[in-house]
Amino acid sequence: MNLTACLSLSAILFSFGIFGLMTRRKIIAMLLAIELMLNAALINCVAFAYYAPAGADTDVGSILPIFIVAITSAEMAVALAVIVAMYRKRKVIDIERLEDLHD
Amino acid sequence: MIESSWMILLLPFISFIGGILFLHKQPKLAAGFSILCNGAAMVMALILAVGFLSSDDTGYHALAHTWSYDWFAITDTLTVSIGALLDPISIMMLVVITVISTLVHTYSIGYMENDASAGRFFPLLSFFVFSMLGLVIAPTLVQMFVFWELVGVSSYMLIGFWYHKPSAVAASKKAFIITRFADAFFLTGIILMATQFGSIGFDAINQGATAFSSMNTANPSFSLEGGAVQVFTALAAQEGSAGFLGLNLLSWATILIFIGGWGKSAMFPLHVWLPDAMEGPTPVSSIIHSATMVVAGIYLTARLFPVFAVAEYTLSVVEFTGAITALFAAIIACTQRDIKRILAFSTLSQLGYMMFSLGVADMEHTAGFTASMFHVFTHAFFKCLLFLSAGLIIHSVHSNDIALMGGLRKKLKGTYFVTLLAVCAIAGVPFLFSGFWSKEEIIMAAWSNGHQCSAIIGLLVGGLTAFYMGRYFFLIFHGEYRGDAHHLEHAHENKFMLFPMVLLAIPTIIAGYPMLTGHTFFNTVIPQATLPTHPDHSASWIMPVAIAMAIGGLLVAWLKYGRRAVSFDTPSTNIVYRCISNKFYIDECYIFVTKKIIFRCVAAPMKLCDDYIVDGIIHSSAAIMRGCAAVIRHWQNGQTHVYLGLMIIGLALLAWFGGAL
Amino acid sequence: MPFLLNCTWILPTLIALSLMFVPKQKVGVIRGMSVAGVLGILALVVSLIIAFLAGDYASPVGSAETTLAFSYRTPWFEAIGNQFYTGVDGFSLLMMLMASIIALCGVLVSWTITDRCKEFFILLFILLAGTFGCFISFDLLTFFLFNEITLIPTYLLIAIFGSGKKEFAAMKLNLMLFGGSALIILGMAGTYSATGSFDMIAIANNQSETLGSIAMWAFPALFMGFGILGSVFPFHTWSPVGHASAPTAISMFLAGVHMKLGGYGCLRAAIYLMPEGAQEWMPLFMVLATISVVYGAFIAIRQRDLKYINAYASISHVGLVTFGFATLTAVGLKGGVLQMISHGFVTAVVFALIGCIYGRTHTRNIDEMGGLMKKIPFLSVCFVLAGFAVVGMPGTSSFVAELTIFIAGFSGSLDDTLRLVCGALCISSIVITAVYVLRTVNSVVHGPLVDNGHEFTDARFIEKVPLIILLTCIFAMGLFPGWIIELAEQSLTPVVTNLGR
Amino acid sequence: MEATLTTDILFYLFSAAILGCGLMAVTVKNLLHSAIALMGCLFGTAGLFLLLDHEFVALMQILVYIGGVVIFIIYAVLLTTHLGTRYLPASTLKYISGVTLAAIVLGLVLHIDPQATHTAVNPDRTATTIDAIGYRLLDGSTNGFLIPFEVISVLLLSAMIGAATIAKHQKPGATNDEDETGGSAS
Repeated sequence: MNLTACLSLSAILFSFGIFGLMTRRKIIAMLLAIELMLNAALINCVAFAYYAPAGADTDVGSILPIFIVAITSAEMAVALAVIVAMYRKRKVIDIERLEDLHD
Repeated sequence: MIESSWMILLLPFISFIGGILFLHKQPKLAAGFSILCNGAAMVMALILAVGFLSSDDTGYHALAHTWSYDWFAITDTLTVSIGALLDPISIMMLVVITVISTLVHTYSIGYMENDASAGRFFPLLSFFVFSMLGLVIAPTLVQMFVFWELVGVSSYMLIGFWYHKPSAVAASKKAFIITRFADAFFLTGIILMATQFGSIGFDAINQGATAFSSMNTANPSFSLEGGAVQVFTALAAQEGSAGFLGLNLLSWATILIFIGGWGKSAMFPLHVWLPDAMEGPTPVSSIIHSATMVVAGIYLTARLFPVFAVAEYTLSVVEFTGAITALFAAIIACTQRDIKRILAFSTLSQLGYMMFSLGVADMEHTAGFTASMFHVFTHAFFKCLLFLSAGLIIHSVHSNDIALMGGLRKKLKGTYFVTLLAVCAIAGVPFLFSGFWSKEEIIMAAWSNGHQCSAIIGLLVGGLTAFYMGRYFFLIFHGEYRGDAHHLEHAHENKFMLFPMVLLAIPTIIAGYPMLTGHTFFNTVIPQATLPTHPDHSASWIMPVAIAMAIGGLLVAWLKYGRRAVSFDTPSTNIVYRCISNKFYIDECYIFVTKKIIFRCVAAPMKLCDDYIVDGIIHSSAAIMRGCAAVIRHWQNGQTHVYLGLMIIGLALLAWFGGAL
Repeated sequence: MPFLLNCTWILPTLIALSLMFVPKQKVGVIRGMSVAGVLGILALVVSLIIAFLAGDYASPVGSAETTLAFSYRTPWFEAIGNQFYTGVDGFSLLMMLMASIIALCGVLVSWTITDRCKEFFILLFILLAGTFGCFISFDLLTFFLFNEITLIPTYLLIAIFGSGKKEFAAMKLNLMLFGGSALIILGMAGTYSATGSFDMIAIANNQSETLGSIAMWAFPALFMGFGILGSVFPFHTWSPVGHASAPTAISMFLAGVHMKLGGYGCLRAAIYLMPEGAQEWMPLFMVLATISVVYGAFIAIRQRDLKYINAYASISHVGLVTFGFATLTAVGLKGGVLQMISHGFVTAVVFALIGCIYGRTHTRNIDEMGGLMKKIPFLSVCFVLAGFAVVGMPGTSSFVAELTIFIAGFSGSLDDTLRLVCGALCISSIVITAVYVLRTVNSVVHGPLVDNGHEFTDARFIEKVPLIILLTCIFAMGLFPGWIIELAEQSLTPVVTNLGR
Repeated sequence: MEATLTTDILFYLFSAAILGCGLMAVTVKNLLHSAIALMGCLFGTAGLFLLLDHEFVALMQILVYIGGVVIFIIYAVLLTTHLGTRYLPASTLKYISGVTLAAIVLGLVLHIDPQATHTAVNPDRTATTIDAIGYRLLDGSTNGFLIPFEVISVLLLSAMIGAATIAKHQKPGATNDEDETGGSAS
């Protein structure tokens, strides 16, 4: 176990997230992939804090995840509300059919 | 009188402006006013001529440059000015032009009496006269070019006078464009002369050239002044230089200038406008063919004779052009049926005489020059007379076709008589008529200066001239009438028309006699030159041969056309005859070149190039923009995945270029 | 006096502003104000010329510095050291005189406009303000700014009041001219980077090597930028479609004055400021100019639409201006200036006549016309006279200008083969010009009368006035060009001196 | 935690779990299954955090992430009836581009990683205490996080209100969801 291994782990997880993001058509599934990517970021934060050189502010390794999780929660709340509302309204969950952005 | 010579120029102009602005609705007043102005100008010109002939000092500097107005400055040393250069040849032309214009104006009263737009005719005719007068008194090349162009404009308006007739309009356009084509060369020549030889003044150019030529022979050192020094220096610098395409600069400049005269004087192959110009009213034809326009080219060549003579080749070009035209036009004239076209080709042929006569002269043997000017003088009167009589005939029988005439001598007695005189003059019937003397002089000059070929062509053309003029005359006046009898009943001789013709008959006869008394044309154009040498009469066989040709030609014509009635029912199918009567298909060649080559193969591709290539590139640059935009727009299709992918690519690129690696 | 000079652009602006407050139904008031306005401008320009001639403002011979009359400067955009710098020399005054006369005629020609009359005149006056501003600016940035101001009303005037493919034409015209502006900015940036100034006279006096080397690319940018405005081949294609779609008065002003801003800029901003660049690049522009001359004339032969014919004729004749400049001789520059003025009048009168004739025949296709001389003799005679002016007959202004330019093509040593060939081709264009002019004149005013020709009526008084004014100008300049040539020559002395440095 | 063979083994176990569950989360057809796989993945991560001496983060991961966010995702899946059942297959192009982009990013990141200069664990390091976190969060001085903390709080509040407003349009019952979201976030 070392920093490189941790970072490689997070990189692979992140690329899984990207893969999921690109291949999923349901919005919730895409959100799920985003969660994976955020998770990868968290791993990075913690790993850097753990392998920090002497004199570095390692508290940040704990505080930054707090913010990340908080922001994620906020984002999830809004996103899921939007998804539910949209589903109720349009009965569509396929992202490929939600093309209204281009107009 | 000399000081007020500008009045001669001004009077026809007043006639033009006054007529066109105030009198165009009153033809009678306009006619009277024009005749008044032109008559006054004629009187002044005659006084000037008499004063000149009677003065002791008939040399070059006596009359030159009586007045001048600086028009505009081009460089510090080159100023375009308008002025008058009065010397024997310009005075001679002034007399010829004003006399003929006055008579033609008078004639036009009769000719245009039933024409609604006669009020426009007289002012325009006066403008034509004004332009030609300005041309002949020009002291500089640029002034000559200016009036040269005005002659073109006025001929355009007069040839196309009946503007509702498409053929007239086409003829006027043709005349203008062909002469304009030649003028482009003329202008280039003038510019070369102005910029490379430093002068546009005739005196300066001719003095410089004369001095240069005598430096080359035995007689050096003249006192030159002003622009002549520059010309002389430039000529000396040119000496021996190979120039461009083997011709030195002077030859280029002079040949280019000569091309201007080539077009205006309708030398082969730029002659095609002249027969078509017959679409204009007959008085216009008569004035174009006798005193104005076509002699402008001859006059230009004569004006610049010394410098042409100095240049290599130029005079050879002049001679060659003239001889070809003389022969060519005479051959065509034998086959034509249109009364005015026969006369037009005869003019071409006579112009050819004048031109090659200039070409056979040189600075030592000046007889050709004298003869040419002499022929200009005599030809003006009898050619004018021929046209006026042709106009009267057309007016009487309402046809241009000599096939529909015949036997008119009974009805038009006066016309018959004066036409006979004119035909004798142009055919060169000996001793009594002016044309004989001048033509004789030309052939003699050519032979004695060693241009035997031209002299023989001259003799041959003399015979042809006699033949086709005889044919013309006998077909019109002898035999039986072949046209619509209805017209013949009303045929009569209008007194306004007959009167000038009778007057013109006088110079037709006597104009040849100055030759016998000696004249001073030449020594005035070439300053301080040797006195004119009369042709040596060693070749005394020429005169009998010329007489024999003339008489023979008339005799053949009489035998073929005069003695018995002629049938025109079956046009000859002989291929040579057809070729000749179609004027060697030169017009067709022109149409081919202009329509097929220039319009279709030059202008049309250029338009296509403009529409599709130049404009196409501009448009396609816009289209490329639009295409790029469409592609980029296509990515913005609302598909979240596409946005995401692009975003990731963008982030990756940012990381790549952002210094991370 | 400096204030009066600046009034030449302030006055049109004020008129445009005050026209905004006139109710649009009061067409008479609008027309009256417009005519009064252009007359006022004309009076202003004439008084300036009189004051100029009275004063001693000629640049001394051999001086490289233009002596400006009525100059005025005030700091502006101080951050980049820019000034609002105006003044005039003889050349600008001549252009202003021509512009104001054509503007007067343009307003008179627009007399019949009733639809959105108010907007038309407001835009026209903004166009005038921009044009006059250009002619009096001696600061590159100010010059450029005024030049841009002219483009906006041009677009609107064509797109709103034009005919045919008017939106397309307006867009094409403006896009290409904006392209030119981009090049001009590039050139300006070059000179600014070399000299740190926009002051034209200061730049012209700057002989530093930096400017000399920057001129190698800044000169073609500036020259071509203005050349697009002057419709130099191959960037001429905006002009036929633009002129053809514009309303009569705007065609007159565009071809007569606006296109001349191109030539003006080429001379004033390109050749004068960077003579080293000019020496280097002029062979190219001479070739382009010659192509314009011959090419425009040949294409005019093939056109059928009167406005297209005249537009291509304009390309051909404005090409002669560029050719004159490209010879880089005193005679050539003078000839170019004369041709600019002359062509302004000639093309304006032709466009005015086309407008009048179109108002009667309702077609501009020459095949559908004929015999107009019989029914509308006044217009037809004017048409013939204008035709002769296009051909360059002696007595018209074109002759004076063209002769001077042609002489420039052959003056001096004849070693430069390129110049000789180009000069000869330019001279040959007079024949082609004769062909298309006569073809047009013959098929419009001569020949048999067209079927619907019997109800045509000849010109009314208000139509005659501008035609007579313009024809008078053409013939006056052709017969008495002396003072014009003198003014042009004086003001070109510094340019010529600069070229020889 | 000391780097021993045990920790290495644990690390690779956790890694295998994380990656395996992560891959499942993005590939399985049933959305409910992927949510559960995500949960597993997050559990694995929490374990990794414990291994890396970040107990507080691990705890937060389990409480907030798994207990709140993922549960809520499952709720949303169940609420919208079609979500869980019907599978929407992506096109081949999408798979190709997904793999490509993932590979690009992976390659890029792995290319950067080896350049991390400092890979040894600092021997003097001490695990961060919750007290320290609390003090740092409420510290208004230069090193404190008071301002971000406040901003995040406001953001959460506004997100809650916003989510409630968006979802409320249709049915009054939707407010319940928002309450839960808000609860889990705090």
